[in-house]
Amino acid sequence: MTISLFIEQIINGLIIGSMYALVGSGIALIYGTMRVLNLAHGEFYMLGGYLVFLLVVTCGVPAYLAIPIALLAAFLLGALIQRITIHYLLQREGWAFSTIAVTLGLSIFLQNSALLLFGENVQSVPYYVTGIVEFAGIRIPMQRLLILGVAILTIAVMTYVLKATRLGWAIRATSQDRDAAAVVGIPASRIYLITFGIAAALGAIAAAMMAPIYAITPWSGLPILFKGFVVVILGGLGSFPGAIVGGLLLGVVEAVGVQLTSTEWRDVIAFALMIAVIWVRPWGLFGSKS
Amino acid sequence: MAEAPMLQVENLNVLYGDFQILWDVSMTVGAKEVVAVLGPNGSGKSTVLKAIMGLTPVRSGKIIFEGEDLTKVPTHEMVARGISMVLERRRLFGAMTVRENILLGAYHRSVNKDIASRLEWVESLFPILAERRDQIAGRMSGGEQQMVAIARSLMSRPRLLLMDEPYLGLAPKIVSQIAGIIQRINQEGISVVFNEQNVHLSFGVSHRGYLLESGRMMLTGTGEEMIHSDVIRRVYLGV
Amino acid sequence: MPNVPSKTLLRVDDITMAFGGIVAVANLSLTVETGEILALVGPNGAGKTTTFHVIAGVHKPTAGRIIFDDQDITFYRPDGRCRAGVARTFQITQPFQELTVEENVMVGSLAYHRSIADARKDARRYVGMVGLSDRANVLAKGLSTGQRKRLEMARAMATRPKLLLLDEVTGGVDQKSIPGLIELVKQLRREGLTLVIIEHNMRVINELADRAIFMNRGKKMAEGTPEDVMQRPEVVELYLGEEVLHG
Amino acid sequence: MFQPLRPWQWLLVAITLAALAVLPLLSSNSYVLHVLILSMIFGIFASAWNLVTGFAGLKTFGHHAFFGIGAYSSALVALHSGLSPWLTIWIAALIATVAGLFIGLPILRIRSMPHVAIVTLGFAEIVRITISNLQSITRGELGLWGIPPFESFTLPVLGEMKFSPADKAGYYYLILVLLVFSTGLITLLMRSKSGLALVAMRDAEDAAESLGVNLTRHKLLVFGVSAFLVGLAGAFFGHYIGILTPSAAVGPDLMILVIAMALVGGLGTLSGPLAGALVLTCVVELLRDLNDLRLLIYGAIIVIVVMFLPKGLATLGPIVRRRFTYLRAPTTSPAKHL
Amino acid sequence: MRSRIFAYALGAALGVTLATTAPAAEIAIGVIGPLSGPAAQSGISMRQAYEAAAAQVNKDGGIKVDGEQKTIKLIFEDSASRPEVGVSAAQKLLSRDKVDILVGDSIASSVTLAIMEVVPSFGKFAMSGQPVSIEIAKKIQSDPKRFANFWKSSFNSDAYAQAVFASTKELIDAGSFKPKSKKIAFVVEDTDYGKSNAEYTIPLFEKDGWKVSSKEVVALGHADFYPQLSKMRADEPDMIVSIFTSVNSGIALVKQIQEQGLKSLHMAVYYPIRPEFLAGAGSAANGLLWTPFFFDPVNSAQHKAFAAEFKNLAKVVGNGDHAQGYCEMMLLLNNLKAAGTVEPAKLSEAFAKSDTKCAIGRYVYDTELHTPRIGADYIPVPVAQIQNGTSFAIWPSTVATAKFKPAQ
Repeated sequence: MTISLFIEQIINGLIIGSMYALVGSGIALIYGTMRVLNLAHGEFYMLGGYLVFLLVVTCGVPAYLAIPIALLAAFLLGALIQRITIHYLLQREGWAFSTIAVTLGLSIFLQNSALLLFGENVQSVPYYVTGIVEFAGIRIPMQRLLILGVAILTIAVMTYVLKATRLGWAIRATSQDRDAAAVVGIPASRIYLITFGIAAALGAIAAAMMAPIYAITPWSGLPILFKGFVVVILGGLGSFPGAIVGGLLLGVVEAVGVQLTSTEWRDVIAFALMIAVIWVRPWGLFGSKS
Repeated sequence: MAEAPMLQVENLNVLYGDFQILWDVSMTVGAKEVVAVLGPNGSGKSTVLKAIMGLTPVRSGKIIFEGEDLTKVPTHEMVARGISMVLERRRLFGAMTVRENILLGAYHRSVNKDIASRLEWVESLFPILAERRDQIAGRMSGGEQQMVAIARSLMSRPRLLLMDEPYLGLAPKIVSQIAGIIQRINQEGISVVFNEQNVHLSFGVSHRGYLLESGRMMLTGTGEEMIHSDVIRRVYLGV
Repeated sequence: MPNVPSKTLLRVDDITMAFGGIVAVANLSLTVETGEILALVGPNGAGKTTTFHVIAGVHKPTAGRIIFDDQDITFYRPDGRCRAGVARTFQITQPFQELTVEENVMVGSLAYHRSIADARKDARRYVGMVGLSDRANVLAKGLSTGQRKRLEMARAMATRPKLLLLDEVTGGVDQKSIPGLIELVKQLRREGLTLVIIEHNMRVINELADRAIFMNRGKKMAEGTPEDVMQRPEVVELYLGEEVLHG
Repeated sequence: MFQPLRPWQWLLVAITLAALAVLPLLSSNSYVLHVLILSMIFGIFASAWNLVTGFAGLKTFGHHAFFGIGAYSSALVALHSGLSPWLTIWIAALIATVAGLFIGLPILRIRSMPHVAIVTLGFAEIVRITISNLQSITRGELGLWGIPPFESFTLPVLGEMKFSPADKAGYYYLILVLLVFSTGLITLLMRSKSGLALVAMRDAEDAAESLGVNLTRHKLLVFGVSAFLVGLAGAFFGHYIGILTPSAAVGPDLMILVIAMALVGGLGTLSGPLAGALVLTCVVELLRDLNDLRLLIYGAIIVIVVMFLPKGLATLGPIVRRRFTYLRAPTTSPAKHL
Repeated sequence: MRSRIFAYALGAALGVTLATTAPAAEIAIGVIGPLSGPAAQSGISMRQAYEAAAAQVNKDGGIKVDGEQKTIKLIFEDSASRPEVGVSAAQKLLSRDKVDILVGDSIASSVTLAIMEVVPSFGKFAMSGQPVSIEIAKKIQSDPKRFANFWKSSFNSDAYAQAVFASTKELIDAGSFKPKSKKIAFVVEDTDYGKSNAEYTIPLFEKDGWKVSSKEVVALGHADFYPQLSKMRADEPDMIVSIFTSVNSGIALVKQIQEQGLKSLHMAVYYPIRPEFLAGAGSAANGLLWTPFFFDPVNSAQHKAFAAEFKNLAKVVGNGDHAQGYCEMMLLLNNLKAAGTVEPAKLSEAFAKSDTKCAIGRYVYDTELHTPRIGADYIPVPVAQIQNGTSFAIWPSTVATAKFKPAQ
């Protein structure tokens, strides 16, 4: 194994990890603002993938148009789902369990709706860009660099939104102290709605970028959901920056793990890492104890 | 009274589940008045303020502000009606900077204009906050945090400011500083309702007071009237 | 308690309780004599509840020791303290919602009885003692606050404690129910129980407590009979302020 | 639940049992028995999960791990050691218990429900992938076959108990016995001092602890018992179906199915999960021709139940009962019990 | 209320069972296969092929059984590729629908193994469809009496292994493939199909002095092979064997091998048989070796004729799955005709003696394993190479339409 191949593995890990980060950050945002564990998050990813597939492959819309449309659709779907289910449950006693249960039901429902609508065929989308970048023995296709670029852009935009916009302040304020936010005039229920939509859209971005290299099937949400869970546990449940770092870390750990053992043990490594982290630092590797 | 007071609270009953906190509580606040809500702990002082702000659901009773019934108005609409609140123990957005915390006070669309002049006004009241603007709010001292919390609540230029235990947990020197700030705020034409356990401290800045015991209104009057009342000694000291 | 020789039941020895950087209780020592009712009083944030929790075993003190009935119980968990003879009630009542009143009390009885039948019989007695017999088979979620307070006392009594910690017996209770609750606490004392209470209503304290410890900012400020403590200049000042004292 | 059963309740239990016992004599149709056998396997699984989640309030999502561990352990031990399945199902249940205690320990430390949900899910995934990867032992996704069936024997009145796909009477009675055993065990546990302690712990953990309830011991106890029963159900499943694959015996689908059953029947009740298992297994079989719609309906059922019937079918119970009470005995006001 | 719901559910379950039995003039054949789930695409192809074969026979007036002319009625049940679902389906077909013959599973080996637990005790004849796992044959062999009436209609999984190994060996012997270090890498799918095929291929190569440099098992439908391929670039294996049922994985793999610039000889098992493969992989597929190339409607006149006929019958364009499925059902129906009865023992006798020619080859049975023989004279398992976007058979020589061309 040469150094350059090792570096290539790390870069590959970071690229895939950046997608885990997007999915995980959606889970983290939802948990951070409304303390809901969204088991249907994988389905946002899956539906995002199908939307892009429908637009790009079936309708022939160029990718740069298709992806924003898919994002918008995912946003609306996420917001709708929040409004008709979570919104009501949050006002009930014992909502922590009933929200988990309802998202579980939604997950199965959406999975099988996709199955009815799109069939069980494994779908994928052609590369958005072609060509390969090669330097010092490292080969990386443009498509993968594009993924990394989009991930960086998305994270930058999200960071900007959270740090520097009215909406972002409202989201951060609501997640830190719901009452204090209400007192300064932030309507929590609308923020919840928007946060759910944004989280769904983050899943859809990941799906759109992964569509050319990962399969889209009605079941493709589940493995990515599990990855998202590992990410948020690593980063500290509810922390956006934690999820980003957790995602990248998981990507690299998996890449190195495949190198050292074999692909079949990759997910075991991920879950074992997660359980170890929960055992030692339940608040996550990067979160703070409180 | 010639005209209706600014704020009228009528026969408020508040329950947490089955646990009744307030029993038929009524009070009024006039324009440009500072009113203290007194009582030992557990008497329901905080709940009165929270109920006015809509943070605690009201079982029965009415809250009328400037002639409008606010009983059913959600908390996040209160700033638009001209009421703002400083929560107990500051409740800052601890991971955000001082500046972010203060600017969030002008979040609501109805007050989200002339931000610069609002900020200038608030920072003129609290010069120290202008210096500390980029500091993370959660890492400041209690007194500084209280100033941030008050500054935040003033950004909406309220006509009525509710302050829940503004002195709680602060060193005596800081307490007198905060008392001075309450007077400054009042001088700006803002009515203030705050609660405090210590009778002396309360009347240092307030025009009038209300005394609560176990969720019931026991007494009202000016500081002078109340301090010499036996009721207050009985409520506080049991004698 | 004239015919019981005075004996120290609980000794809290120089405890400090810090949460992160915040010191809630600092170097507090106190003793509770067998058969007495001790009240913890003081303003908000004085550290009463923290002290209470340290005695009940919810928090492990950062420093100091707790000696109960000649055992060091500093590191006992709450269930261990219960078996040692410390029982408590909660400020915000914590009934077992889906259990009936009788079953709620049985949970306490089972700390003492092995068989469920014995526990039921035993529980019935305590339910009767607190005056809830007619509600024995109602789910606890159907009780009023006053009834829940009574239920918690019955539940705690059923563990046959030597020391009972009462957190706000009259909080949130309507005026009419207060005398009944006071009477109940008096009755518990007559049964030979030692009590530590936190209470905001001073009239209740005056009526119940033999002794009071006034706390402020995590420290003990005064100790004595309730009337005495509440007359101390530093206490009056804390509540009413300097001017009142002189004016 | 902690009251002694009333005569009419005993009667109901007796009638149900008698009806279940007589059924194979009336209909030898093995398909009907097959559906009922599956219902009972899931009934054990769902009520054991409910023991942990509904009664003790530990919301776990990884119990399918114990099902798979039970199924594979019993099959493998019977295959390699030559021991009779009559024995190996109990060995397997014990192995599942050990696994349950193993994962129960870290869960005790965590009070946050989402963390518990994620950890248990992750644990089950580890079990599934491991079983799938240990191909030389488990044959992975190809499926472990050749699992010995239960040996048949002859009973005095009922005749020979055969364990064959065409004559399922043996399987039927065995799982019925196991179901009665499991329900009995759960009922006894719940009606004992521990049961009271568990419900107390669920409703108000701090208060229970202050009354002398040892939380650690009780949490481990329910986790162990629950894993034991789920492992037992899994072990039976293996010998009954005759082939095990990781996705069928440890797949997340299985857990979803069981959660749906418990939710539909009503969490925190003794009969709810059994009822849910029966109803949903029958519904699934009736919906067989709908193919893809099956799981769609499942998902919708979960959503609807959580939204509108938070206590499952049991929500409907009091409504009916109240109406009857009202009709029969208008002197006692139903409102008093609210 | 609750008990009323039970009563309804139970009653309904019981009620349906009394409803249906096949009319006398029909032979009911129950078919179990994946109509939903990940393998549904192949399962649906099989269903179309079976229906086409049955339609063909019914058009010719059906089959004379026990002296009476009867038509064929197929009843399909979904297995979703899950053994326990397959068992339920078998239960239903055998006891509720009372089918005369059971075919299943049409695709999944694990479901077949599960169905085998059920069928014998019902005393019906049964046949599996495409499943190739050698475990099925082993199971038959392990209890010949119990499985006397269970027959496979597809060869054993070691057939692919044999084809992969033998064709490679032939290429080496001919000097057109020169392995440097005799290292071989496997990328296989986490299904019974992928894993068992690898399991049979590996020993053949190892016995011949090859070393397995890596064996990567990926999830069904997996499509990101960068970590695996980077690893292989370090190992530099002479040959890569990939085994997937998911075309998507296959397309992704050949594209990414091209991106990574791997020069190893690449042998694919199964997935290029699907028509979508070439469309998806495009030029990246050039030079790829693959097996089993059963169906070649471009270069084989016989297959061209079958394709036309099938199009006519099923109204869909035939592919390799269709060809196999059609041949399997025809085999069953021919043997039924020969036996003249649905009685299992007689049918088994007919199977043992069968010698039927069909589009994909000649069916002659290994009577011990209940498995069709493979080889040039029976069913060939041809290896093809994709040259300029078209598959050409290159092995065995009896069916070859082109010669191997080394990659440039």
